[in-house]
Amino acid sequence: MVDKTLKTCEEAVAGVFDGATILLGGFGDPGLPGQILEALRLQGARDLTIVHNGAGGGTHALGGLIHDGKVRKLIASFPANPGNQSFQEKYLKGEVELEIVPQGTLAERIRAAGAGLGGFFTPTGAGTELGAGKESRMINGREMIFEHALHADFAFVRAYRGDRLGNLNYRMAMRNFNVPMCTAAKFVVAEVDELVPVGGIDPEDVHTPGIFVDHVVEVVRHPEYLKITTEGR
Amino acid sequence: MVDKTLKTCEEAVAGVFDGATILLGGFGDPGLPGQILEALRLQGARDLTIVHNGAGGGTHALGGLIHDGKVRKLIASFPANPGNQSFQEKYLKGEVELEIVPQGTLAERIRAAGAGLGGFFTPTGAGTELGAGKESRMINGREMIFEHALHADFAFVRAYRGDRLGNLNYRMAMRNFNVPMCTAAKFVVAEVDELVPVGGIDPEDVHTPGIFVDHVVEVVRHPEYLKITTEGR
Amino acid sequence: MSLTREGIAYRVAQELPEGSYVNLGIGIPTLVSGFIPPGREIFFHSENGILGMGPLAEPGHEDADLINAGKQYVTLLPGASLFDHPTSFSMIRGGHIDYAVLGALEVSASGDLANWRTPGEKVPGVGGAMDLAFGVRNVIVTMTHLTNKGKPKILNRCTLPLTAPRCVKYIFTDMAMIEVTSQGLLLREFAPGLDPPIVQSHTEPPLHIVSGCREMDVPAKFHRAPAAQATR
Amino acid sequence: MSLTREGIAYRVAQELPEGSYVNLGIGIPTLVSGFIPPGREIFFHSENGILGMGPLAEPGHEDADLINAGKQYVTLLPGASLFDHPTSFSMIRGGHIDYAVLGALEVSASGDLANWRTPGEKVPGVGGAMDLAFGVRNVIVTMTHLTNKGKPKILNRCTLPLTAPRCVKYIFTDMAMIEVTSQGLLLREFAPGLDPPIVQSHTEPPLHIVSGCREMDVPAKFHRAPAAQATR
Repeated sequence: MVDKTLKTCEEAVAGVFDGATILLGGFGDPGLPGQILEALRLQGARDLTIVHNGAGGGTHALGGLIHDGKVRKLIASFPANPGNQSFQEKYLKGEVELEIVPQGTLAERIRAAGAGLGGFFTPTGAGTELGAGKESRMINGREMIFEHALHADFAFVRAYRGDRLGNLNYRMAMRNFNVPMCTAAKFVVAEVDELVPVGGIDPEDVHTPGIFVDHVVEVVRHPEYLKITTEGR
Repeated sequence: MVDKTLKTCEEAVAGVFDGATILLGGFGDPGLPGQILEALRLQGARDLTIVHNGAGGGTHALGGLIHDGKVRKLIASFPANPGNQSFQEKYLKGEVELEIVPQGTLAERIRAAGAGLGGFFTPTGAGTELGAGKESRMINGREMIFEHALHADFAFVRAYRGDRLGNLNYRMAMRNFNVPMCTAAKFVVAEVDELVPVGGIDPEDVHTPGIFVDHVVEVVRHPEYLKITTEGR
Repeated sequence: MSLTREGIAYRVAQELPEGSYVNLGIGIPTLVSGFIPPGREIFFHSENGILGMGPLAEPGHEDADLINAGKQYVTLLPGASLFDHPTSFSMIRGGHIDYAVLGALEVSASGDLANWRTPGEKVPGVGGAMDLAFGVRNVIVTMTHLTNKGKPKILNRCTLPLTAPRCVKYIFTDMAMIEVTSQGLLLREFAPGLDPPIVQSHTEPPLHIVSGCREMDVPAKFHRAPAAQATR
Repeated sequence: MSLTREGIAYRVAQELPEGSYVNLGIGIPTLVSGFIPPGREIFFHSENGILGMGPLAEPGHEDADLINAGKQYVTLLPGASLFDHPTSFSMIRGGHIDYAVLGALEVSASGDLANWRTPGEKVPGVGGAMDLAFGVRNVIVTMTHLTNKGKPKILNRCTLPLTAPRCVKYIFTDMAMIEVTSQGLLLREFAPGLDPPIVQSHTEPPLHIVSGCREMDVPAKFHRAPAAQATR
């Protein structure tokens, strides 16, 4: 019997090696794998390249990973939030490299990797600082720039429900980057609120089919997020 | 109050002009807008370019449109089914032009158009007859060819449920080409089994958000398909 | 006199037609949703995968999994839909969103927009700003007419890094409503108590005053005395 | 002796490991799902947006909205999922499908596959064949070893238009199981009653006989007498 479930987040991150590239899911808290991130922080791998929309907040989760000096490079669209002290300090000291990618381009580059495409032409960024130096051409009367597919070694996401086959279901705004990220890495683990029996997710409601997922681990949400959730912010 | 519903399929096709390019949804019967197709056949527009996975069967629906000489060009992945007499006759007489596109490339070209991309590099077809003459390059050690986005004037699809805002829900294997096709045309109409009140489709279950859809029309399924369905084939 | 931030948002809200799909940026744009005329159906989009957003969630009624792109807890209206980032940015880049209402640091006479890198900012962040500026059919800019040092933000040429060239269609400020066209900037409306020459004196490129140029129709509670303006 | 079509399918079915994601083409490949050893969990994919397909629907129990890529009414197993074409072909082209079992007209010594244009065919049609051949990690070909005119289908070089170059990993025929490697074709198994020299005599490129090359383990009911073979 196929069983992709793991018992702990430690198992989820055990294979992460120095220098690995990691797709980190979530936009804000929804979809962010907070417990896997904490396990990754303890696991010890260094020189990581993290692909994530932002730069994490405070000193927990991604903020913690950066704070501990585990991150060599961040590929992000919006690392500029005032709450991102850990990143900002390291960045300004030159200890973390930054690649800024427009949010839609970031999502599409990840999707392209998962879809087996080499890259695509997009208008976003043409004629700007972020498009400078990139291959460009006119397509249908519009200047477009070439963007490469963005592959990774690992993807870590959070979903709402999962089963032993790796099928995932998200609720509300949890899908965000997680759907493409699950397709674009060699090793994919989802932490979920609830592990359900096979068939517990209706075939119409599977947002990430199990084919894209290596492992599923059921965990309670990171207390930092529960706190945030109930207190608002 | 926004109301995208139409009363008849005649209204859905009223604006189709000679020489228009039409994305025709469905893979086999699931998702095929059979009643809109019949209305299109009666509407009279000629020299149409039809984008569809196959070439239609028999002399109804797409087969009928081709049979009546309304189609100038077919862009398809698999028009070779033995049942496609109408197309085969016209094609062999040189009365219909054919562009063969691998099925995945066809879906992706349509998606690219809807996503505002100019095109993409794919390995599919490189070094074959279908890749010949296309721009190619090595990406990550693999030969890839450039494929353009495929835009259209109209898209006609079938969904299961729809609401007055244009939100669509499909069941089973109805999503197929319909999801990308709704995004890639200037004017999009869906025929649906059931028109439901706003809120009748759960936000999690909307497969095609209303932003992509201009009109929705509730119709009973084409009798040819009901027959096929109950009799099997 | 000029307009308060709410006044700018109020004026923009009147402009959005029934049935339009709208993305609101952070800052003044966020306020726009509060001023949509009753009964007018507008669909608000959020980059992180929501169409059909309702108001912010009431305290104590937040859903932990439902935030907008500004990380605020929001609600859904009936007929809303949820989706992933690639789909969300297909809506934006594919030209499906009708209006993006964005803040700006500078706008040029030809509609170039600069709103992603502030001067002196140490850590850059673009978010979805470029995708919106490049992809949305009607880009509406809302901003104060002048910087907090009193300098014009509407310039012959942007000095800050561009978000997108030639993308802005309309500029709504506390002083004026200006349309960007290939023939130049058209002054369509001015704030109550101002007049076209005053607006021009605070605007670097020449303004073409349209026939029918008029005072903005914004309720008095959103007007601001010059003194208040000066202190901002 | 050689194998029936069912025999080829039976042999392939034994090869698919627990938990693998598999796309079956039309013809002999379709038969493979019927021979998966009991208790082995395999996930069958269909190009039109299904993962986790079960057997064909019983007559009278068809669902009008649920067909496979061959337009047959099918069923879903628990844990199945449904999706659109872009997602389905992301699975294929993105290398997520473990095995594609495809029919073939010709296979070359270097693993080139020709299966989309039959000689003399008037209307071409490629369907998902190229995406599968280019995208799937392990492309398994199932076919009769010889054309119906008795000519080898395994050739030094394909004569028909290619579906994809250098894509085939394993060839299962009624006579043999052959692995395609960068060192050439490895004969791993031969049909009951045959031997390596006989297989070689029906194969254009040289076969390297692996140590441990053995007779196929396929039940007797799937064996076919030489006479029957000759008439095919």
